[in-house]
Amino acid sequence: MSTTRKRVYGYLAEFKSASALYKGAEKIRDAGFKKWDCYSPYPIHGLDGAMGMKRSILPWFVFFGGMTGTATAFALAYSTQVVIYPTIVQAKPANIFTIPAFFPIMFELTILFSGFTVLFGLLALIQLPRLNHPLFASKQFSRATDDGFFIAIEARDSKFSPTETRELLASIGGSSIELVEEED
Amino acid sequence: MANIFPRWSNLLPLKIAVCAGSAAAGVALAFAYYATPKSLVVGYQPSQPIPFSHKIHVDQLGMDCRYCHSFVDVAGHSNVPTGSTCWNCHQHVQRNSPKLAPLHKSMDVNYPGYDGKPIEWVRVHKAPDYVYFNHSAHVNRGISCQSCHGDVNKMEVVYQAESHSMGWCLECHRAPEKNLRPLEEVYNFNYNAETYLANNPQLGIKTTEDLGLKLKEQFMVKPKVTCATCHH
Amino acid sequence: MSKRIWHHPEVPVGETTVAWRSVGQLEDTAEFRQWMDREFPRGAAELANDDEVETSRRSFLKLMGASTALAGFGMAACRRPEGYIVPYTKAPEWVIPGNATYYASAMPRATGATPLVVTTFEGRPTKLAPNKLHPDAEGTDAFAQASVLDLYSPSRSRVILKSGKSAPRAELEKVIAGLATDTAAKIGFLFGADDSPTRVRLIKQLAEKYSDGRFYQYEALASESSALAVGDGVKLVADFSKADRIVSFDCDFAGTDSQGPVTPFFDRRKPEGKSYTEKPDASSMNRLYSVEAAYTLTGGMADHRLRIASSQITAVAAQVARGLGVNAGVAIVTPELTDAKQIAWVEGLVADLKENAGKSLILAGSRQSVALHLLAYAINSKLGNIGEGKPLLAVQSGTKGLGSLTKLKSDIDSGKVTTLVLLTPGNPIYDAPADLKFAESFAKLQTSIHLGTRTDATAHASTWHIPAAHYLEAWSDASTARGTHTVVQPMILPLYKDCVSEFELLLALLSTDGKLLNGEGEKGAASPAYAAVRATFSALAGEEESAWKKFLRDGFLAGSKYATATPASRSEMSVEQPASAPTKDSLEVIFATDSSIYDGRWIDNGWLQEAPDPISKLTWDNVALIAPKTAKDLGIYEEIIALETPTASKSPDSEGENRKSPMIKVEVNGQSLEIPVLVSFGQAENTIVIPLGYGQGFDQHDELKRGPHNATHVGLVGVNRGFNAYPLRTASSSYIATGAKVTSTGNRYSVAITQEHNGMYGRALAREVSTLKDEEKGSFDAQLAGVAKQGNDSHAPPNVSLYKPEDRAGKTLINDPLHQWGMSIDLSSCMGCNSCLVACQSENNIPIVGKEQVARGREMHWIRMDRYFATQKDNTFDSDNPALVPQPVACVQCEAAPCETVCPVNATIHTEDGLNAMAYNRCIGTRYCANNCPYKARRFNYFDYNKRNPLISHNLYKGPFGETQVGEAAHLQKNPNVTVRMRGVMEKCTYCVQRLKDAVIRQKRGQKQEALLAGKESIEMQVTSHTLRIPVDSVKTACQDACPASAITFGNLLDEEKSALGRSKRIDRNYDLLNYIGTRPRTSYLARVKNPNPKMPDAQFIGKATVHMV
Amino acid sequence: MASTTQTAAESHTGVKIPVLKREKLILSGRSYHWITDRICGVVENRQPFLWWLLFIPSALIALIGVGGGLTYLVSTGVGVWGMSNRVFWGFDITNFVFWIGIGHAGTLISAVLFLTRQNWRTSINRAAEAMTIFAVVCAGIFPAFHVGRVWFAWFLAPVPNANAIWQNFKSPLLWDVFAVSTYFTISLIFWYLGMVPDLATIRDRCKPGVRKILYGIFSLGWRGGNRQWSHYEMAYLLLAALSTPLVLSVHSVVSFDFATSVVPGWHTTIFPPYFVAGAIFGGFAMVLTIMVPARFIYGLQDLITMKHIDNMAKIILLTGTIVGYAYLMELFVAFYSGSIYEMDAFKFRIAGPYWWAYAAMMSLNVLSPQIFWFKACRENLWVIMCVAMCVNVGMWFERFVIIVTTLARMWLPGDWKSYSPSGVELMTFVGTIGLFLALFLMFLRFLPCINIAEVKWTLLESDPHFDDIEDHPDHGTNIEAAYQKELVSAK
Repeated sequence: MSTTRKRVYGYLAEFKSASALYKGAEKIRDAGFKKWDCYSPYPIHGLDGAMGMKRSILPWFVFFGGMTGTATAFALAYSTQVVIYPTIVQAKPANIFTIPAFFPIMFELTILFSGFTVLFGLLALIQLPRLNHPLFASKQFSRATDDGFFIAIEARDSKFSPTETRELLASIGGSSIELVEEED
Repeated sequence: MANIFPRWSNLLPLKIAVCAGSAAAGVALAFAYYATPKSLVVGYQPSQPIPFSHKIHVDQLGMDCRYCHSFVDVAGHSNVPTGSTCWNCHQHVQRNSPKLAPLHKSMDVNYPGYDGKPIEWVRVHKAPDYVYFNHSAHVNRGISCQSCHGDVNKMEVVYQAESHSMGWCLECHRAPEKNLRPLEEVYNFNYNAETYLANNPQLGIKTTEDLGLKLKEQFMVKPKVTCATCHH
Repeated sequence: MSKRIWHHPEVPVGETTVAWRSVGQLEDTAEFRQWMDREFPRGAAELANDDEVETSRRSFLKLMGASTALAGFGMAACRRPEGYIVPYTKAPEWVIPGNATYYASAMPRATGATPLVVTTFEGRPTKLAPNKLHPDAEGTDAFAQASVLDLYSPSRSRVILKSGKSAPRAELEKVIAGLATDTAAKIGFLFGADDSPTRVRLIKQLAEKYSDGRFYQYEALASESSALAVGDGVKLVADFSKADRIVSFDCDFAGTDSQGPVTPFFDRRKPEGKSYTEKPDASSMNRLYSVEAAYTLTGGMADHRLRIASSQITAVAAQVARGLGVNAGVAIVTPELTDAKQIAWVEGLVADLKENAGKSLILAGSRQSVALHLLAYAINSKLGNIGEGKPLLAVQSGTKGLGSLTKLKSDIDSGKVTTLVLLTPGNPIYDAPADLKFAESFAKLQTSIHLGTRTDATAHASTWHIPAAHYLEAWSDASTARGTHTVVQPMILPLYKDCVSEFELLLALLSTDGKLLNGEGEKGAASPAYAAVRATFSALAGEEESAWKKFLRDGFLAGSKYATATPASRSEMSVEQPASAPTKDSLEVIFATDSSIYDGRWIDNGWLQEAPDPISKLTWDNVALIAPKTAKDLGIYEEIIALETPTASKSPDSEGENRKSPMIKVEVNGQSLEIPVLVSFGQAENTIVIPLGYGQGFDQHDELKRGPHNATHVGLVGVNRGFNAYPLRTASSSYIATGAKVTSTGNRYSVAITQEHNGMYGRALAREVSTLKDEEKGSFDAQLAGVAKQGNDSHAPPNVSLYKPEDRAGKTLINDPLHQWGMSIDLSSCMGCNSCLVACQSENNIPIVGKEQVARGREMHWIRMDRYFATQKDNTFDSDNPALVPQPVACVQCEAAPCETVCPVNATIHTEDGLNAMAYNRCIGTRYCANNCPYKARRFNYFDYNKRNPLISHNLYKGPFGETQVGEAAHLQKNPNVTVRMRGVMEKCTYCVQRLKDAVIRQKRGQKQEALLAGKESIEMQVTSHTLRIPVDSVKTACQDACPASAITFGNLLDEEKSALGRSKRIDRNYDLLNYIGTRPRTSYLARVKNPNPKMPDAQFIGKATVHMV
Repeated sequence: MASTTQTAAESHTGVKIPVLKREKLILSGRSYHWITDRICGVVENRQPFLWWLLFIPSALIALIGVGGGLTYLVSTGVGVWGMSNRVFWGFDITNFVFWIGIGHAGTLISAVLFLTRQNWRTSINRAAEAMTIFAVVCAGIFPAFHVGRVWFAWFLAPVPNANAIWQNFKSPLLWDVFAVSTYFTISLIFWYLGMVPDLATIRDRCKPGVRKILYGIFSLGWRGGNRQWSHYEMAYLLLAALSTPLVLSVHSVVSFDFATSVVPGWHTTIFPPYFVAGAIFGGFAMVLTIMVPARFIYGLQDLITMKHIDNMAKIILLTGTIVGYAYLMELFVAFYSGSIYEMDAFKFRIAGPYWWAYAAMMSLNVLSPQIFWFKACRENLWVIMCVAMCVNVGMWFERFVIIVTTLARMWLPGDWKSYSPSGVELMTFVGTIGLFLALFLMFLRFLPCINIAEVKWTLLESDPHFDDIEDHPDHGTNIEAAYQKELVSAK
């Protein structure tokens, strides 16, 4: 340990409740920090606003993903059934009028592609999987998935200052303030 | 709590995903290329009990296909010649060639090892059991032997020249004009559509494509692509 | 181009896997030859002994051609398996590998030979069809169709037996040589009842050679009544084309009791003429009256059917005779009818006969008494029906003067016969009347030589059994019903080297040295039978080669026929009084000819066993049939079994594999038999019908634990099948026994029935109209016009589809301009026999599945022969006599086929020429198509029926551990142009698409011929649909070809009025089955027309099966 | 929701605000940590003896029934089942539709109730989703293996091939393939995404070791930061929004298998809604069947409260009545049609050879849930379990009635023949029940069976304004009031 050089990740402070976290977040937002985050065992309503975050853009991804699904299904069905190898099936047309029969699969592929877009879009947006993270080095941080409410401000933030930030956290009700260091 | 995963593990899922993705794509591509009749059967060239040369018999001697494959235009199956067909000539021609030993064994009653059993030729072209391909339906309607069997007249040893996959069959059934010939030219391995047109200016056809289309119309060739055409 | 050269590895010794290729076509057929080919015997000899059977079976298959040898499955599995093409060394004449060759032949039968055309592939006979050139041509019945399977039957006799044990041929040859030289031998010959000119000739020679030779004739169900009535060797042959009125007294002339070619009868059931050329005219139709106890095929066709116990039929005939004023000599002896309804019925009949004197036909059933035959003859004579150009002709058949079995027995007992040669297809040890005790006498014989295709009871009881050559393996000749001299020619050398034909055996005995030559003569000459047949022919038609060739080609000698005979007048002959009418305590037992196995000879024929009985729909067994009321009276059922129940409930015996019939004990003639019971509609009260021929052998798997008993007498098909009723018969009550007692035993026996529900349940499926005016539905014409509007179709709105079957260019999808296939099935002439069903099985490689699977409802027949009974609620004449309407249902090739749309993998789609195609190799077996098929015409391969023997108990359920193969040679029957389906795929009728394709391709070849004839370059020839469309009515489906009733019409719809099909589609009787769904089937049905006599008391109830349905 | 309008809340400004009084979803005033402990405890503690008692037989039954049954089936042929050339589908598709239907409640609880903000779903949605997945697994076995040549099942996939042949996109069966596989995939994603934070919880509670690594991998490094929660919640919402039409489509497509056919008794437009309602109905019954004992075994009474059970009972009552309506409507339409085929199809269902199946369906599905009109019945767990079991059985019979009784008596009386299942078929069906239970027990053993994060979120103190309303007259017992308060003060 002693030989390892450590880089500072940032400060981690615990708050006693969701309300405290909410209020703390508002303060930090107002203080102009950018690279920081609130950690809670469950999603807290309204925290996005308190943190000054924008609405997720995931729906847009999914919309286009879904459209791709629709188009794929239509292209697959239409090309194989009408263009490449039209077959005579129960006196049904082998032309554009046959597309009602493609609707179920178009629908299903829309959903399927959307679903995959949700999954992979989400992972991309929240940058997971990321199995190693400096915060995991913090002992108290394990309570973030149980009953702990935390705010971590990263040292990368331009407003970050080893002392002032710590004070700020303490002033807004943060306790057990800890300097989290990254293993190099 | 300490980190249980080392830092390098952060990029690992991505790396794994990329590698697995490209491996899967590679396998799919390789499969798509190699596991098709085109790569599996084209070029199959087994050695035959008698090294019969189509090149000599067709190209040099100018024999017609139907001399040996005598039922090709009346039957679904193109027959392989009987022993007596070979023996007809070869009891006189090249009689003592050691290559003909199996024929002697089969046909020559005076041959020491004569057993009268037929020659077992190794099958080159094989349609699956459930495919009923009819030779006579094709050769009588302007599809040449060459279209499916390749330049047999140039083959010392016969090999499979085309994939004979269902997709390959359908290609021609959908656009037969690419392969149609005048009936007189079906067995002509040196047929060349352009030469044919040059020799027959009275037809007033300019391009080989037009020739195909004209033949298709003239012969009322409307190949079917539904199942029962080949499977029953 | 040649990317790589693969030198195949050396084939490891013993590593030759032989794969049967369903396509038996290839040029690789090697040494397998026709009869003329010298190379075959070596191959056949490989099947010689049982020890080598495993290896020889394989090499045999290879020899039989059509096989692809796959080598190197062991070490070189990853490579392409090596396949070989094995051409003939010397090509046999006429054989084009892959193309069928057709030969004329005939199947010899007691009622006159059935002329046939045999389809062979590289020498293998695969399919039989009627020879339509033949003057006595009629269709082929199920027996004829199925007889090709006997050739390849795994249970076929193949080795010489001495007292039931395999014996060397040399020993037999010594015996024959001994007999041949001993002209003083007390030798008897027992022949079958069929008539063969050469046999007649040989019998004469034998009689000359053997001063003490005696000749007998026996078949279990060849009755002597007719001969006793009209004279020895005299036959009364009906010409149905000339008969306007037909009365059948218990005569199933359309089924198992043939009285002459029957097709003309059916032609006259069509009011529009036999190929639908005329306007519908009731007067062109014939009228059939049937008097019988239980439904037969003929009874089902009848316009008027009187239900009465068999023993009482003579009384009806006598009443008719009296009514017509026939000489009282025979008429007086029988009691008069007392039932007013019956009297009225007879009166109506008599009046009709009087009006149609000279154009009517009275037929007496062969199982009936001499008295009835005398009566029938007397009536016919009185009406002037007999003679040249009349409906009935008396002819003198060649075979006469042969003794009966009773005579044979007494001759054996008295020592006049010590050596007996049995050439009959009968099986006297098993099927002789019980009181004759024939087996006891048989045992007294010093030598008995039995020639037969089966190792049946007689084969085992004889000192010598010789395996007989099948009629497709032997030279012979035969006479048809009217005596046309018809050739029976071999298609193939006997499959097994010791198989001997009847003539070969007789000729060996006739020869001086007694040398037995079979299959081939000496030094490659033809069989000696060939010379004998030819000699007979030469005597008739001269020595010219061309005449002989024509005979072989056409199959018959034109102009040959039996001489007419004048039957002796025997009206004074005294006849027995018929027994009194049966009662509940004294029942009548009727021993019936079985529609599947005849007299028991076809017990080992799987196709026939699995073909459902046309009336009872029972397969694989025989049961006692009994009328519903009688069943209740006897306490077998608590209630009268109804034809239809309001809720389509299961029968009290359950359904499917759970169906178990109650068993009864029948006591008659001092014997008893425990047998299961089925209720039979339309049967006379207090009668029991028991079909004969079953119960020949049992092994340890028998359901009733009857075995092992005579297990070696039958093969896997026939073992444990049914109940033997022969012991109940006596010589005097061979067909009808009275005074029977029945008790319910409380046991049950599983029965496999293909149709469990007998009524139409208010659905106008098999439609019927009457030529008689209906109070509600109007005249005949009005009824005809209303055919398409019967039942639900009367009020269902038309089906209008928003979808148009068009492609992208707006062109209709079913667009073949040359051929659009269609079919019509005329219910007016369909009688519901199984001919089409078996023909289809033979043509399309349909496997049998065994009793257990049939019971489960898994039979594979592509044609399901539905048979409906229809009762009139207000039928005051006889409400227990429902109408019988058969309806064969195969795939109807709907243009809007519901099966197609539901297949996820496109395995079943429509072809451009209107077929609902089935690509077996694409099918994954979801079975959705079959569920969505309204006609339930699809069949699923639940097991590998072709690869696992379904006949071995539970074998199918053993999967990979089960016994493979149905037999050693059964594969050879397979049609090479039809895929043999594996398990897990759906299959169904495709209008014999292989035949259609073959015809179309043949027609295409004509293009070149035309160009050559015109002397033009092909490119200058304008090909038209005339060149490419097959000639009108030139292709036949297997079912159509086989149909003896010409009920099936098939053809190209584009031929329109030119074709019989086109005409049949335009007549009023034409309707689509289940039109309501809008499937637009290509197979339509023509409603049945009943032609009742308005003067009959039951006339108003005839032809009403569906007419009042809404 | 049981609710009474109260005018209790009186704000600082003196405005009277009508608010809804709600029952608490978590009882006994449990803390966050208690919830974590309780739920993770199920995974972390030694399994109760009862677990083993259930798991071992279930696994064995699954192994023999499904493993053995299918091995025999594939090696021997579909003939080992009881179908015939008359009744081509029997237990196979009955079971398929049955299991697929079961699955629907899971998606419904997690997606539809999520979208409609029914917070009471949080305690049961995880298990219900798991049930969906396992039910779809069981369901998928049947269509996959009922085909005659399962080794060619890949023909169903639109893969370019040398035969240049494709699938029939007009076939409802192909729709089924797409629908069911999409359904399975989406359900799996939904289930898994929902579980990631909870897996992280378990990860963080684990001692270092294999378990920690495994949970670590599957929780993807979840940290619970709001920048993750924000996207995560959106993703969850989207999946819920996608799953809702999906779940409706899947059973509609399954019903198309029947509805698009020409078979009398199948060919009817009522099928899609009727099937969906039936699926929800059957699914909820199965959720109850499983959750009531699980709640007891693992002591989750405070999380899965009587209110949850009451709500589910009401849904069963509702959907059961819808299903009953559909049954009657089918009859009405059949007899109204004037077609003898339609009329007979239903006549034979009611009174024909399978009348007992119809009677079972009617009494178990339509009549038995009616006792839920009585509150006492909705509060008695024994009654609830009985009704749930009745509905499970009844819904199976519904499918049996639809498939078998119809096929056994179709158009032509000549082909009528009854069907009875073979032993192998029964064994496979029982095997799938075993498989379902075994999978579910494994789920209980290894995965958080209740959504920890979401349950915490239903606690009153989870609200970020909870502290602000401490001084309110309600003392924070009425969260709605708190919102209202904020609303007013914002003005």
